[in-house]
This record gives sequence, structure tokens and C-alpha cells, in this order.
Amino acid sequence: MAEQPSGNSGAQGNPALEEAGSSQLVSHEDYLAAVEAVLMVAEEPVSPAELATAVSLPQHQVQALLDELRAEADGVTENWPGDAPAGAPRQRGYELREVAGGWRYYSRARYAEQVSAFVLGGQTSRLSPAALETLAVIAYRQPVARSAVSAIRGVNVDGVVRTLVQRGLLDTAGTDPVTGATLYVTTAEFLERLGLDSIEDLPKLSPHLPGVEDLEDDASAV
Amino acid sequence: MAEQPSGNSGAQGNPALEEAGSSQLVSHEDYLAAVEAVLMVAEEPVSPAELATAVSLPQHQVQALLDELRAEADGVTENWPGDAPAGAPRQRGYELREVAGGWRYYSRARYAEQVSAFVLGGQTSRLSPAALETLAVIAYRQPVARSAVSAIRGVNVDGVVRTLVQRGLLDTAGTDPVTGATLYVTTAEFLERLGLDSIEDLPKLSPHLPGVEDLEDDASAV
Amino acid sequence: MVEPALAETADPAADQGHVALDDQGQEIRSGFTVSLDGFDGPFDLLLGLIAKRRMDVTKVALAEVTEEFIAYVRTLEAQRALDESSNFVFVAATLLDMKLVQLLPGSQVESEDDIAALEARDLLFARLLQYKAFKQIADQMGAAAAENAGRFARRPGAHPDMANLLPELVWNTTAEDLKALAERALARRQAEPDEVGLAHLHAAAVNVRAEMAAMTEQLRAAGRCSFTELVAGAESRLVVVVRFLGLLELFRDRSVEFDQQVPLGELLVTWSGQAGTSQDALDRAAAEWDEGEGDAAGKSTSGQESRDG
Repeated sequence: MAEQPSGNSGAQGNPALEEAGSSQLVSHEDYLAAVEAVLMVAEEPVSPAELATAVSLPQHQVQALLDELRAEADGVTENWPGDAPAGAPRQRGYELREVAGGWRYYSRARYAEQVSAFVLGGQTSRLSPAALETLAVIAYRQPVARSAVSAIRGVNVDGVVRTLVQRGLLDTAGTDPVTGATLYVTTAEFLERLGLDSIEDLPKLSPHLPGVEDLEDDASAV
Repeated sequence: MAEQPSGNSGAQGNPALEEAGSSQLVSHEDYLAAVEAVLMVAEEPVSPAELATAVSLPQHQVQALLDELRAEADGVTENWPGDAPAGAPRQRGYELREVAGGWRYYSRARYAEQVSAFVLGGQTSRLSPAALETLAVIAYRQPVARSAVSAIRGVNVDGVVRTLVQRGLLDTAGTDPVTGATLYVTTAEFLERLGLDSIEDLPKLSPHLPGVEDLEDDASAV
Repeated sequence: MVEPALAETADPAADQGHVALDDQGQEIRSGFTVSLDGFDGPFDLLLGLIAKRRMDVTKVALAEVTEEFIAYVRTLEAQRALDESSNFVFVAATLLDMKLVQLLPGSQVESEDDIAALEARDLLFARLLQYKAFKQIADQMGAAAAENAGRFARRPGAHPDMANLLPELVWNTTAEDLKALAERALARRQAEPDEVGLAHLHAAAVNVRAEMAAMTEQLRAAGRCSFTELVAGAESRLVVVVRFLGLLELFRDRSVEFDQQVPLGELLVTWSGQAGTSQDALDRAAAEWDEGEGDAAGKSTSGQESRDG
């Protein structure tokens, strides 16, 4: 399979059958493998645009390849045109996840016990309630100064914020033009940590805020 | 380590049919996936002995699993007893390599062009100011954990440390006996670049700066 | 070694969840528990009070709690005791606020004070509810993080072939450069405390008396100036603020009159004082604002009572 150098083919979902930008890669499997190879050396989630540049394919085709790789790792059989479904593939020890605006390989949660001994670094330490509350406020109010977070949480947050910056879950983002206070934002690592693709995926804050009636209830109850 | 407890194995090459040390993993595919998971995320090559401990299997069975995973990644069909060969598997974008007594997944050489296009996309021929400062701190405080450098610089240094390791200017040197954090030291190449014979030849720091003890205290307190 | 779990931890205990409270020590969150129930922090305490609707805030004997607290603080080292004490004062003040509100006759809101107290109460509830919302979100985030904790990201590590891919490193750093970089990094850490530095506020001592005298001279000569004209030569924002304060002092002394046609419009200042010197005003202003070596920020409150009289 996989000749057709001419271009404009109709084989949707099989990027290799469309025009190949690189002279080297010819087959669909080649492209799958190339994307796989790039993901293998990435330090952080890789966006489809970056992958598209690296393997010289249009982004929508890379997207299709990513979906295929993800399904394959999960042991889900899908029928790709021109690709014989080779029985039920086994579920891999890794999964390909879409997080923080990109794609990255992760070990499968099922094997956390076997893997955890080999993973060093802060990843395994749990986030304290204080850290989570601070992250929550900053996630919704970013970019935001520490003083604003303190005002909402009612405690000094300097230490927690510094720790979170060191752990890569927060980053500084310039200063407030009026007060000169350092502003903080959440990082891609924060999104990864929660398994989110973007900050938009956080739950809405409004349902947690009571309506006026509730507020009056609460007020009269005191 | 991981000597075979029972000895009387029947089904050679199919570890799952032997006594399972872990209550969690049952099938052959489970064991394959667990080894795969560890190899996928461990930062350095993992020895068969370490793998054997992690998945609670005798080492020779882990060796068989490694051979199977390597063959699978290479797209080579082998007949494993009790395992139906599911057509010709595709050759992966990664390969399982044995390096310095350990095993790890690496991107396949065939896709070097795409991989280098990706890697070079973000690389420059100069070290960033952040990288240089990190290097300076590590040079004077080695062996030192990333967290301690973070504490000094006030920012997460994971990314720059990786760059410096990639550049051969830093190397890992075991782990902290207390925290288990990886320790970093400068390399011979680093000395060579500076034209120094040994670390002792680095210019002395001003005596007014906090001593090493203070630093360690502070870093652990953060 | 206060919180060893926080150093970059591959701490084995982390996996078992023993260090869930690891960041705690970084906050002023109190280890003190009021004997009413196990509370842990000012807002937590207040939320707890609200949640237990049957609990009457007015019944909380602040004196007893204070006794307990003092006993507790005696067991702490100095720095920690200071932190906890300021935290406790915050809690106690808020409690007092709530008591005050509760003791007011709720049905007959008439006086300005009543309304102000109610507004304060609403504000307090708004803050509490906002915090409650974030707390719930934080719980959800914690659950998401925990669910995700079993997955570990692939880290590429060093690739045996990759070193050749990197462009040749341009290196022109000397050992002396590195020494300078290391010293700067180490020194910076000492120089940057966690607290907001106030030193810069005191850097330029601006003298109210001198500014008032200068403006008096200018106004006497011109008869009438706009505020813009009065602060035209001000070298810093602090000088502008001080001159404004000076004008207020002169206004109190009936030496000037203000005229502003529209809100935020140009402020016109007219000299209306006698030809004689307003030495009294200068002395009084200097006593209120200039004492204590340009400590302008701290004086705004201490000057309050005397001016209201």
C-alpha cells in the first residue's frame, strides 16, 4: 500500500495516502511511527501543530494519527481504511493522553504500583489542602497577585506560592501595572497534574456560589 | 535479587503461567504491560533485576518479557507459547534498547530526521541565562538536588537541568539518602569548557554568602 | 528540617498519603484548636460556626478561648508564636465583628451604624461564601489530581544518539562569570524576603511642613492655582500625596478653599488665609505627619482622632 505521490487523494483518515511532504516517509505506518518517535523524545506535551511541522503533514492528518495511536495504546480496535484490523490489540502499559494543549505518553494508572518506584521527583508528593486552595484561586483569577489570593483565603500564602512555583505548578507572569505586585499564573504542569487539556476544562465556579436566596438563608442562620 | 522462589516452572517463556508474585497482575499481557509501563517512564535505563523486583517476577522471566517487547516494537513476529501471533505487528516509532546493563525505550533511528526537526525546533546553540545561573549554582553546591537549586533560584529548574544534562555539562550522581531526590554534579566536559583541572579550581565565593548548611536547612524547610 | 516532605520528594511516604499536610507549615494556619471543635484556620473556623446553625456566636466565650490560646502560644518558639498570634487576633476580631452584628436588634435598622454593621456582615458573608466555593473547587481539583496520580509522564532522559543532534554549544563563559552568577543567585535569595518590603516607602522622606510652606508661598503669590500646577514640580508620587495632605491641612485651617466643578475634574485651590503666617497649621501638620523620620505611611491612622475633633 501507500504509493500515490500525486497528492489530492480522497483517502480520508489515512494521511499517508495523501501527499507526503517528506521524501522519506511513505506508508501510513511510517507516519504513525514517526509521530510516535517524536512523542517519545518530547519533554512536555506536544501540540499537533509542532508534530505537523516535524513530520511534514497537515495538522488534521496528524490529529487523525494521534487518535489512532491513542486507540491503539488503549487496545481499542478501529477500522482505518486501508489498514487491516489485526485482531484485538493488547492494551499497552502506556497511554497517549491529550493534556495541557498537547499530547504525551503516560504510564497507565493500572501499573502505578510497579512504576512509582522508578519515578523520582515531586510528582508523587500529594498536594496539601492549602496548596490546592491556593491553586484553585489562582487558576480562576489568573493572572493574580498573592495579596488577592490571601484576601480570598484569609491567610498569608507567600510560602505556599513559593513552594508551588518551585514545583512548577505556578509561574510568575509580570507585575501589576498599578501596584507592581508580582502576578502568578498556573502552568502546563498544573494542567498535566490534573489531567486537563486546558484551563477551560476546570469546573465552573458559579454553581458553587449560592444564589441570593441561599445567601439570605445563610445570613439569617448566623 | 529476585531469585526464583519456587523453581519448578513449567511454561518457559510465559511468566504469567507461573506463580504470580503480585496479586494485581494476572495475565501474561498484564506483565508485559507493567514492564512496558516502567520502561516508558523511568528516566534512566532499568536493569532486569530492578524490573524483576518491581513486577515481582523472577529475573529470567523478566528477560523473556523484555525480549518479547523488543521483538514486538521491532515488528518481528515470534511465536510465544500460548500466545497467538496476531498477524504481522507494525514496526514502532520506538525501539527497546539495552544500554549499559539497563533497558529503555528510545525513538527509532529511522525517524531521526523527524525527531531532530522537532528537537532542534526548540534548541539554540547558546545556554540561556537561566541555564547558566543554574549551572553556576550546581557547580558550587554539588552534589545537589534540583529542589535545592529551585530553592536558591526561586523558580522551577527541571527544564534547564534537563538541558544541561543533555548538553553533557551535568550528570546525575545517585540520590539523596534522606529524600531520595536525584543529585546532580558537573561533568568533566564542564571543567574542560572552563579550562579547569578540578572543581577545586573554581574561584572562591565571597565569604558573606550563606554556608552550605544554611542552604540545606532552608531547602528542606520549603 | 521543618517539613522534610517538601524537599523535592521521592519521599516514599508520599505515596501512602502521609504527607497530605505538607505545605501546612508554610502558612499561618494555626495548629491551635479552639476547644469548641477542631477548627483549623480563620475561615475554616468561621465556616464551621456558620455550618453549625445551632451554635450561637454570642455564646462563644472569647475570654476562655484567649486563655487557652495564650497557654498554647507559650509552648511555641518565638517566630511561630508571632505568626500564630497575629492569626489568632484576626480570628478573634472577626468573631467580635460577628458578635456585634448578632447583638444588634435586627428588625429595626435605623441608624447609620446599624446599616454599616449590616454592610460589614454582608461583606463578611460574601467573602466566606466565595472562599467556600473555592474550597469546594479545591476538593474537586484534589480528587482530579489523586485520580491522575497513578499516571506518570514519559520523560525522554538522555538519548544515546541525541547528543549529536544538538547544535554545537557556543561557550564563552569563564569561571569568573560563573562565580559571579552563583554569588548573585545566592545573594538574591538573602535579599528577597517573603514579606512585601516596605523599605522603599521610607526611602525618600518627604516633609509635609516644607511642602506646605512652599505651596503657601505659591498660592499667596498666585491667589489661585490648580492642583496640577501645585504638583507640577513633584519629583515622585509620594511628593504628590504629601502635597495633597498638606492642602487638606491648609483647608482645615481655612487657609485655602477648594473648587471642583465635576467629579474627577480639575481641583482649583484658592488662597483665603490671612496675610500672616499659618505657623500653627504648619506645626500641627508637622507634628502629625512628619514625626518619626518620614514615616508617612504609618502616620495616617495616628493623626485620625485629632483631626476629627
